[in-house]
Amino acid sequence: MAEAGVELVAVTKRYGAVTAVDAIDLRIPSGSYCCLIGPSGCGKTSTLRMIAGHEAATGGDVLIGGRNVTLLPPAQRGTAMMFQSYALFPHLTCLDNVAFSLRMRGVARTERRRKAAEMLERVHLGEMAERRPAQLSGGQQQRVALARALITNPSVLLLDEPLSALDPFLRGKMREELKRLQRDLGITFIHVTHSQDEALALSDLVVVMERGKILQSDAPRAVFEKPRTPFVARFLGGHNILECRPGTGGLALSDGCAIRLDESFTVSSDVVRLAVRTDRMRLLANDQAMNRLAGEVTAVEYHGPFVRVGLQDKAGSDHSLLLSEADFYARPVALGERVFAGFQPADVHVLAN
Amino acid sequence: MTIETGVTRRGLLKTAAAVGGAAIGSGAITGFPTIWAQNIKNVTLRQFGTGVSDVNAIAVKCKEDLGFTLNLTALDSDAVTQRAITQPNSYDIADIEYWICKKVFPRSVLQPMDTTKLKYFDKLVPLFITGKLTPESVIAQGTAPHTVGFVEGKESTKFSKTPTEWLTMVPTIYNADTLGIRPDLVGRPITQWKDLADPAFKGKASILNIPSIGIMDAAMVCESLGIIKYADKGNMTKAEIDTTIKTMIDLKKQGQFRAFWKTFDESVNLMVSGEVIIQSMCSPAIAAVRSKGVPCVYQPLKEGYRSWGGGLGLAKHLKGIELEAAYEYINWYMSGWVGAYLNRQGYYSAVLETAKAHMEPYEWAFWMEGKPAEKDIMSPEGKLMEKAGAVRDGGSFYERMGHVACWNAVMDEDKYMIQKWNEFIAA
Amino acid sequence: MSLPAAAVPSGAAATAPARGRVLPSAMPYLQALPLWLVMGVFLLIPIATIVMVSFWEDQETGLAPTFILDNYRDVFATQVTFTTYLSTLRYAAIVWVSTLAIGFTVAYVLAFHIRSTLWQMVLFQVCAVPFLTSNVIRMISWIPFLGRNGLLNSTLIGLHITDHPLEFLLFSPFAVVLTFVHLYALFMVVPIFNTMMRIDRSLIEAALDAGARPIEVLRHVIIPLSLPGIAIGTIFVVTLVMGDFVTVQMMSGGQSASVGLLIKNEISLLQYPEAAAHAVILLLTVLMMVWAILRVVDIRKEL
Amino acid sequence: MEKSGPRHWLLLILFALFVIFLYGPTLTIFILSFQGPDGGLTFPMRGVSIYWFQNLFEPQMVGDFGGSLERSLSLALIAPSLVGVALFGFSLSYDEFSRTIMAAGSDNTLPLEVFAMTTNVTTPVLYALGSMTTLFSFAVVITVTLTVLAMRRKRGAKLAG
Repeated sequence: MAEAGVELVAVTKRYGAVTAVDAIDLRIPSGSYCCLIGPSGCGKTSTLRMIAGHEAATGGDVLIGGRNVTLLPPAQRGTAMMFQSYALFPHLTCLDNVAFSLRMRGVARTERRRKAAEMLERVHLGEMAERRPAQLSGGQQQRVALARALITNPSVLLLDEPLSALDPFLRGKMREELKRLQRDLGITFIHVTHSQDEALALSDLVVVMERGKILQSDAPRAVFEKPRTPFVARFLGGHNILECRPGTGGLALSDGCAIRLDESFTVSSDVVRLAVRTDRMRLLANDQAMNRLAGEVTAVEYHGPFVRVGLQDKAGSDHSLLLSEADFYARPVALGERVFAGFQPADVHVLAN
Repeated sequence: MTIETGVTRRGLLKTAAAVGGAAIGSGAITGFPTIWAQNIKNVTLRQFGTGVSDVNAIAVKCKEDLGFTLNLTALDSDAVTQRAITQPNSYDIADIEYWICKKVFPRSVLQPMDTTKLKYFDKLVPLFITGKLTPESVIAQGTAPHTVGFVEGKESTKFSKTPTEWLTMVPTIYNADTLGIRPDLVGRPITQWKDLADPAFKGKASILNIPSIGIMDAAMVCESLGIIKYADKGNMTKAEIDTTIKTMIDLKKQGQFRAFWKTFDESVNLMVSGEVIIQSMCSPAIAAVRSKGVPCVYQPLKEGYRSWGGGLGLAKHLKGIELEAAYEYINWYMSGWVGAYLNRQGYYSAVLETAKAHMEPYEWAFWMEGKPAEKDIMSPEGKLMEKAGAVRDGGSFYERMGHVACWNAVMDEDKYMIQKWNEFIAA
Repeated sequence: MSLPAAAVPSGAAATAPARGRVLPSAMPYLQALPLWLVMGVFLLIPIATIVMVSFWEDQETGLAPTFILDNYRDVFATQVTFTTYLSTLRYAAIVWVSTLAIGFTVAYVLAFHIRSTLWQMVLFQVCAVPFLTSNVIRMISWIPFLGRNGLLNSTLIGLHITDHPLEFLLFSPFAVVLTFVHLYALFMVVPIFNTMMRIDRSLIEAALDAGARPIEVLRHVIIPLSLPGIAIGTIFVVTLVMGDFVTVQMMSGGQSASVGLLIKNEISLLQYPEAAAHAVILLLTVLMMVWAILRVVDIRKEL
Repeated sequence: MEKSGPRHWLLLILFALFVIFLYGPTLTIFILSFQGPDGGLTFPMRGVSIYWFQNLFEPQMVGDFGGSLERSLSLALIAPSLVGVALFGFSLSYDEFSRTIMAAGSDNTLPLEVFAMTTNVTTPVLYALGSMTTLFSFAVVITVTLTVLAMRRKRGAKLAG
């Protein structure tokens, strides 16, 4: 199996007047697990389909393993795709579904059936070989689809929202399985999802897209800790966004509270947006002059290990605090109470506009 | 017009049965003539038949003259037979051919007609009474109308060999068919039925594909070819049927026929379009071809004509005021206007005298006497049919109807005949 | 055609126990009753009548309700029955192959090669409009087109492609087949188009992804998944052709036989029992063909 | 599926040929229905006029189509079109004429009327009827399509707004 990285150079997709993907550049290292994430309509699926070859790029180049595949049909790209609906052939048995691409490649019947059976064993569906897809559960269908995609030893596996049709329990199990498989096979996985959890849990590389552009591509921890823009911060969640203005001696919130931070920054506009992780904020006993947020409690949610407290500041923006169970019950707050939340300068991250 | 006239005695047929019928008829009417005349306008008579005589103009004129509504349905002869037998309640008056009558009447769907109530019975062409046009005539082969024209009594369905006071159908329309040709395309004189089988017309000949009529055409051809001599073309033996069909199959296999026609319109179109240049045809179809500016001749042949006739029968279910209306309608039908209408189309009406009264002398001379047209001859719709000076093919009424070789017929072996005919078509 | 009836009771059975009425077991039958009544009155009773009459005896004055096998014996005794069935089956086969090829192609183009649903709709209607014109008119409109002096021959002669009119165009088996195809092609297009529109487009991408060439996509994905539509279209076309007598008679110029024509000729001379016997055999033949089609293809998904 | 390239165009051409095949005879009868009063059912054309279309709507002429158009034609044609379905049923109902002959009661239905025409009408009035039917069907289809389009646009506008 050829290890291959994927590289997109100024790849563009236009449908008539609508630009779905706008000249994106992206380099996915060989053998990595990459998640494309973004709201619906952001261009992530189009990007995936252009890599697969099911969609012709309007402009730019797609390189796989250093080879320009922009004009090649899907089967010659060394990729395999797993479809959101699984796209199993309803008229074929599981075994024949898995053996389909071998058949297209002219592999002899006994040989391809043997290989397909092996692959089915690998996804623990050996005994379902002679069943039709309609006779399988959703999770089983997905594993057949996975087996079918993998049978040609692709160097890149493309997954279009593979877990969206599963229930939460199965989703978790499947997630683990995907990750283990990727590690075992050592090939590149490119996985489209709209779930932040999935992206953070699975990937080596998270690519956040919006309106046909890549906003940020980074390791999951980097993306989460240092979102580049307010959109990324909001989309990934777990961040409170504070709007500040440059004042005398630094930044200040609209209520005048000064903000101190460790990061250096350059002021490029009137408004500076800061991100502070929800789990890095603490409720204060009293007001303090610096690095605090004032607001009214709008929600208290018990989540087991932690409690989420929702705040609304004077300007009407909503924020959240994730407090450990112990912290919260040490000093509980009630709905409607006016409270102050403090944070450390080291936890303040400056966002680009 | 009311029906008191039905009471008039006739000299020709006086049997005991007539008295009862007349009594019922007159008794019903005389009491309430005014109310009667009122009510009869609400009657709707449903008539069905082949297209030739079920023309809308007749319904319109009927409404005008009699006040009641005539609802016409035109079908092909197969469908007519079916409807007559299987849906006797769907019609009041059946306009059918005599050979169909032979199949229909025994099935008790029609009621015999009381001749004493028919105003013009005396004036019917004798062909329908005795089978002879003139006293010297020979009775033609086949289902001659007079053989199925009468039944033995009021309730009988058994045909009478001699005239009685109970008529199965009132004859209305008849004619003699022969070969129609395109004189511009055949290129030689046509004199006999066997000319249809001339290899010179290979792929350009046609015959009728209604089995019981087509077999008669085929018989005319076979006899003319000298292959066979029939005892009665209208009632062949199995062997005769075999020979006839075999001859036809041979002709078909040699590619003699372009097509077989089944409806009036098909025969006209085959001729007009030049697909066929010689085929068995009826006189008005030939007129229709000519009216489109295409030369076409009704060709009298040595062996004579194949003739057909049709009439009106009363549905069994008719009674009371509707029955009276039906009689009134039939009397009106024979009173001349319709006869003239049919004559002008090239058919013959069964009551010549009244039709003559409704035609111009020059028309009568042209259509019935075979004389050159003094003026342009117009169709009932006012379309030019023949220019002044033209002479009708086949000559006068007597020349045509006097040379009938056979009538359209139903044979005793008709089951076998159909089987063989199907063989012919499938060959 | 009895499939919808079978579908109803089973559907009703699924809902009835949940209701838990007094007579839960009778409910499905009760619900299906109107359908059975309709089927009984308009289908079973007429057919039963035909079967019954086929054993009756034909007499001058009408039908005699007896039980004789003569009518069937007559049917099988003659060579013409076999030649006619052969000829009708040949028409059915040729027309089936032609309408299938045309119908499949047309449906395929509509379903997979027309970009917008609007255009799909418009073009589908364009195909459907001629079918709103009377079959008889559409049939006879071929005659001036194909005739000796018809539009086609004039054009061919005008273009010097031929110097004498082509006679085989009209009143020939060719004309019969052509007219059948013209009359019934839509009966193939519609069901196939229907099934094709239901094919998940990602299946085709999956096949391409697996390295299938377009022809292989057709063979391994589109054709197998269109089979129910093909089967329904086949049933339509085959039954229509098998039962026809008007088209064969008009377009062959009466020179070709069909089973329907055979029956019609018998009816025209009021030989009802013989006609009934023929009809029963034709019905059985067609039913067997339909049964064979249903054995091969499961069309329940479509109904 | 690829929607360009030679195969795509070949298929579109095949489709176009099918449409021509469908409309060829209709075109023939359309032309023939414009013959003069002497016209027949076949070529060559005899004169050019709209005589047969007028004829179609005049009562009292050959075969009363004025009446039957009002009764059966309008019902049979317009009702299903309004409902919008019944393509099969309607098309088949024409074919039913053979069965109608066997089974119909005393009222004349359109199939019977048409059949009667083929039996004894040798004039292009039959073609005029066919042409009218086709044109009428077209009008209905166009109207329906435009309506659907308008509705779609409206809904689109609503969504956008």
